[in-house]
Amino acid sequence: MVDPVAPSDLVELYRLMTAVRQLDLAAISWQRQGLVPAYAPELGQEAAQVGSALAVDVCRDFVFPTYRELGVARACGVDMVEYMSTHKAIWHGGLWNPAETHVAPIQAVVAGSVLHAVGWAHGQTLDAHGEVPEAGYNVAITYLGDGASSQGDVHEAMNFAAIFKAPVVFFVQNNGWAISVPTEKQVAGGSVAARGAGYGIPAIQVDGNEAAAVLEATRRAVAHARAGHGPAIVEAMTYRRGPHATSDDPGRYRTLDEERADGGTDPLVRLRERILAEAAADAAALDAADASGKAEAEAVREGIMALGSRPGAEMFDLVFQEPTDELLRQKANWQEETDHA
Amino acid sequence: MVDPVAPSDLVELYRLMTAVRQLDLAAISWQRQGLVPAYAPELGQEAAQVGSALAVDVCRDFVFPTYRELGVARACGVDMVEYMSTHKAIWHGGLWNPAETHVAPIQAVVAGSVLHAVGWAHGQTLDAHGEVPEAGYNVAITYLGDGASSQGDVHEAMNFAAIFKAPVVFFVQNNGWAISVPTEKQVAGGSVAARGAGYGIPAIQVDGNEAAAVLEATRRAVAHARAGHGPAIVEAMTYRRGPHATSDDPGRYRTLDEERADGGTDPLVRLRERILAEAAADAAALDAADASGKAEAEAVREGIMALGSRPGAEMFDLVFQEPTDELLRQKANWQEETDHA
Amino acid sequence: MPETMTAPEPVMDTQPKAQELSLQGALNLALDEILAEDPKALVLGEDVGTLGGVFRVTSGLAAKHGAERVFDTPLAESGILGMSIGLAMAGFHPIPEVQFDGFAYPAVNQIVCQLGRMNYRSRGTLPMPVTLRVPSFGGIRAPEHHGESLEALFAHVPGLKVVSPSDPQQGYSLLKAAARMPDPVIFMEPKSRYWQKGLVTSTESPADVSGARIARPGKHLTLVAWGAMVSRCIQVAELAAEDGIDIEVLDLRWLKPIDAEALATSVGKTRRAVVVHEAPRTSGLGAEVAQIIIERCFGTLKAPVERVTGFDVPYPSGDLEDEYIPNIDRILFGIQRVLEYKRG
Amino acid sequence: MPETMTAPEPVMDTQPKAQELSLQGALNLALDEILAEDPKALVLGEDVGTLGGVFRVTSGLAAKHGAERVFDTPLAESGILGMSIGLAMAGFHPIPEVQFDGFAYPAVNQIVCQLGRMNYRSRGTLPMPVTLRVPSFGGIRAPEHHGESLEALFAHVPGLKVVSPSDPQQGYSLLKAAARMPDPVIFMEPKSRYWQKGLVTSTESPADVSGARIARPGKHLTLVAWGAMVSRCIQVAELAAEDGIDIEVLDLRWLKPIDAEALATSVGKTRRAVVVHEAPRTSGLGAEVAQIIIERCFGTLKAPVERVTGFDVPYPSGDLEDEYIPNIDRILFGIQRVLEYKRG
Ligand SMILES: Cc1ncc(C[n+]2csc(CCOP(=O)(O)OP(=O)(O)O)c2C)c(N)n1
Ligand SMILES: Cc1ncc(C[n+]2csc(CCOP(=O)(O)OP(=O)(O)O)c2C)c(N)n1
Ligand SMILES: [Mg+2]
Ligand SMILES: [Mg+2]
Repeated sequence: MVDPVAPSDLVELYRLMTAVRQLDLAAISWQRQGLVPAYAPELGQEAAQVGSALAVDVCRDFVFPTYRELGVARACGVDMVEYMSTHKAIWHGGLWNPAETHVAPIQAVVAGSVLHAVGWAHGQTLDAHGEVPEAGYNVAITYLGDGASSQGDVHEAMNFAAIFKAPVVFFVQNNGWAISVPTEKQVAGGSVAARGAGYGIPAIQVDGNEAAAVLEATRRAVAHARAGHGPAIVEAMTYRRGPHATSDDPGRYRTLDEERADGGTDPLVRLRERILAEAAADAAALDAADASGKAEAEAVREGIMALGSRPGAEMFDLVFQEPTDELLRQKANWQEETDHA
Repeated sequence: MVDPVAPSDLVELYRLMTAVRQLDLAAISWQRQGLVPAYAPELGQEAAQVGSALAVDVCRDFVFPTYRELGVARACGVDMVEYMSTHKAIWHGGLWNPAETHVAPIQAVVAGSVLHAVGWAHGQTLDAHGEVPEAGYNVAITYLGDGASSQGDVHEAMNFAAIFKAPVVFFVQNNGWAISVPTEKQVAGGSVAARGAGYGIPAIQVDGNEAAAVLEATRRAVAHARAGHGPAIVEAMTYRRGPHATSDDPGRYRTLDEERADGGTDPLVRLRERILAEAAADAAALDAADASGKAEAEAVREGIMALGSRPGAEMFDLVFQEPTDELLRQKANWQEETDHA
Repeated sequence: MPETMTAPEPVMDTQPKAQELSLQGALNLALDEILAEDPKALVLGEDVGTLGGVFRVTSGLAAKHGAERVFDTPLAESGILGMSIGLAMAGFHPIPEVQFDGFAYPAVNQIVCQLGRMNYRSRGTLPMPVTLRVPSFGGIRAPEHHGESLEALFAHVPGLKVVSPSDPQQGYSLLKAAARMPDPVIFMEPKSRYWQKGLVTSTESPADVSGARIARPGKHLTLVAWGAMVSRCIQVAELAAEDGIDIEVLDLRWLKPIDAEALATSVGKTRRAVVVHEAPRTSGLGAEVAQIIIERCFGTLKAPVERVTGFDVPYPSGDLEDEYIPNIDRILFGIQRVLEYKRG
Repeated sequence: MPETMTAPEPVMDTQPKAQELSLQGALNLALDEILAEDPKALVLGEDVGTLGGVFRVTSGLAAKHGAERVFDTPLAESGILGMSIGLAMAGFHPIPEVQFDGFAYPAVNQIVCQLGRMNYRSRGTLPMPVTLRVPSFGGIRAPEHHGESLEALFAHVPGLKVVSPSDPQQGYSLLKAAARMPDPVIFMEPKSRYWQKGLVTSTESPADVSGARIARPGKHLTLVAWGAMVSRCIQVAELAAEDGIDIEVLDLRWLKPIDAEALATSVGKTRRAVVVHEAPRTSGLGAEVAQIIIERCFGTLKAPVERVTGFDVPYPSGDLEDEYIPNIDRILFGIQRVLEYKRG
């Protein structure tokens, strides 16, 4: 039922992962240069992010990212300038259109959108009136970290999903850390996937730094949900190679030696080696992908530079679909004082 | 390590269970007579409640009940008039002294005190400075229902307990229902105990209507925690033979036939038969216990009748250890208006 | 809702135009019509399906509209709200229930950080047409956490609208209006009034549901209230009338947005106001109401706006709730203080 | 705390009597002394141990006082609060941290229904000496949910006390005082002020920490503020002084209980008041402050109390936060409205 990972998939993974890598590295430098006030790097999680995102079909499925899913957003076709607008402090959630792209806004509450994915997924079965459609259900995929897995909402979401047999995939990036707290002080029992059994949810732990393995595992999970068998969990074991965010100093809680030992081989290097070993593409093609990633990052940089602040009036206009008199009053007052000052 | 259930234990279980049964039945009739405005019967859960409570030592351990633990409270030596004061709408939480009895106040939020038990238990290991004392740790036992198990707090509590290796026992009374919702629509996977594995917490499912089995299972769980091995889960499979509360009408969601089939043999009858079969006591002794239970219920009834309302001033006096000026002002105002009216 | 959709089939009566209903019955009728008229409407929560809710507000709805559209969830309020948000993202119009006021607290994170913000965060592309029903306020001698008044909390949260009906007609009309709104509405039902009957006319016009309403006209003083306190204030006004004091009772209805115009008009006329609520006094919604009045009527007001409220104490057990909830005497004392006020 | 216990060993300096510290440093010093003086004190939360907190307020404490007494929890705020309550029941004095204001919402159920009520429910036998530290308010261009002001919510909750320091000295003194209290205190730290320095004297007397304080004396108008808004109001007062307007700035400090006497005294003198806060206007604590003033000063007040606040919108992204948070211009406009007010 599940497409095997083809050589062309490997190249596509590489193309996206190298683009993501370049963007991610660029974003850190943009922060240092003062172009964006803060950024949460996904360095080292490219395989987990791109691999999982390629398993969903954003024409029909719906993706619920956290604050670290640059790679997911990029693979799902979100405009990277609109994405980075959040980090430029222009708009919480980002400037892209989630209804059109099927990628929910950036979620800064850990585990905040896990239940939304369950609700959205349950909506698909309601729309189908209990009959699995020929093409299967549309599937929700929700991202969460090892730290987020400690939140009560994750339990409620998994229980609800299993009770309602909702077509949702819980994609856990276990990157070893929640800011300064290592997984062993966070995830009792050591594995989020291991919790699936308690709910009767099939779960798989996968090497999150092996892009093809992630893609395949997520495809299986999506297929399971699509076929009407209910939720599935994928736990991608990866590593946060960078700081938690640009303001973080990992030296306070882990040494460089530990980082090197725990991080293992760069997922991008691993994929490149595999592609070359399997001759799925040649080095020149991969170098070209790298170069195109660099060019893309440069273009995004220009886009971000050009991006102005949103008008203050949007603060008032976007609260409701139908604004209240009180809000209109506050807006008028704000406008008047702004014009006066 | 764990004391086997002795014949004398069986008789003690019976003595308490029959007292609890009489009190519980009496409380329903008190509600019908208008003596108490509402009551949540524990009919059918005597074995689970008394069996588990007998496994703890309230001189040192600490018990965290819900709103349905009449049997636990009775077995732990809480004064039954002080207990029933809650149902007489005199004081939320009850009039007994939790600090002295080591039985926390009645908890009306489902799963509300599960985390408190973890905190209290962790406090025991802190007091012991990480060294398991010769007599073991003091243990917390927290009660929750199948419905309560759906709350996020239960997940957070189990995860915290396992991470901190806190000496706490999660005692789940799976009585088949959360008001009108049956366990199969509530507990994905079918068992709360099954979730233990995901946290690395040992868990046991036990026939909750077999008092001796509950006692033994809980003794094991308590011993595990006491010895410093961390938390344990006991799921007692029982049945809520009565309505959710006196205001509930189970006929709206289950038939009498279903009740009869699902309820099985009355736990009190089962225990009685076992005692007689094993000749742990004779019928006369058990009859005497029944009679003494009845007499006790009558005495409690008189106590409740005699119990007056608390003075309104307590509303203000018991908010803080150190009252605020504003509260004193409100109290004075209330007093003045009350005197005037 | 297009007017051309399937006509409602009321649960309670064959003659829908004007009937005697309890608040519970009126809400049930409204939900029944909403489900009939709006194929995207859903009812979810604890015990709302087979049982029909602990207050029977959803009684019969699952049987009539299907167990898919009116369904029980596991016992988890954050789950109920989070799921409703996702359902709204999928194009549904969920009407979740939390069983009692005090059990909205476990859902506060989803309500504040998600429900109230998704429209804003998504720049208007993911609207949240969610009506959260909350049986609210005290007065029924219930267990702990079953007598809370959360309006001050909800009204402070950006992105939420908050409304509370005071009688069956209000219940019917406001619930139907709330369920049609494209924005999240917290619908606070006065549980102590569920069984009080009143005439319900099932036609609606927007004027019927927007802003505050004058529950009793008067000229000497304005009593501002909502939910269960409205009928108590009417009682008080009738008592005061015996002493020749003519009190206007303003049923605020919408607690966010508050109808500042109605407050200004009423108090502009009476020049005196008392606001009554069950919630604790400090940082209660009474302060906001008083401020709105004072900002608009400072020049003509004869006395500061008096607040007669619950105390700054946890909602007490049944035996003490008549001491806690503003009773007739306390409201009369408040009125007296305003009437006798002398500028210092 | 008996005065005879182990003398504090400050982290930041060898000379503890008066030193230049940032608010962050002052809070760190206070925690260090609390842990040294009170063997039952504990610090817990996300990243408070090895990392020393994302704002470094707990920096060095685990190393000094032990990883048992200053410890990281899993990432779950309800868990942190629930555990703290249980620890208090076991005789400890927990000082939990939620990492940012917006992440207090997941803990609201435990804060409102448990922390604020355990003393009451247990009839005073299970006191809750818990000080919850919440880095609060906006102004640092942070991600969503990192700029919230929850004081109106907390102040409305029975059984809680709420305090917010405005500078390093206040931070030090109020935190030490809060940690000694036998009741739960929500301690709201103005995160935008963490790195501002000031002189901190580490002697304390009760008078230093109770009630409001006059941050700047004046006679024409009272500006009431708390947290980060206090220094902004002092700035405004200095600007206004250039125009001959002499403004008194009242640093409210305690947001529950509110120091009504101080408000009455100050406004009794100035006869005009503006209250400033970052939180949304509707149902914000400004309404309560205004009401307290009006209830006491109605006869002498020259104008209604003006509120200069955040808007009724979700806290915006960094680019718009200077529009959202009361800025100097908006505060000056508010002052002008009060000064120019004519009774209608
Ligand atoms: C409810 C909540 N509490 C606290 C935070 C602050 N915070 C932001 S990220 C983070 C760690 C998250 O760890 P994890 O879920 O493993 O994701 P990662 O950062 O590793 O991608 C914390 C504590 C938050 N965003 N939300
Ligand atoms: C947080 C919360 N939500 C809702 C309720 C209302 N309520 C009271 S009891 C109950 C069912 C509880 O079921 P379970 O945990 O199985 O315990 P049981 O009643 O069967 O003993 C519900 C929904 C509550 N008390 N607390
Ligand atoms: Mg992580
Ligand atoms: Mg149950």
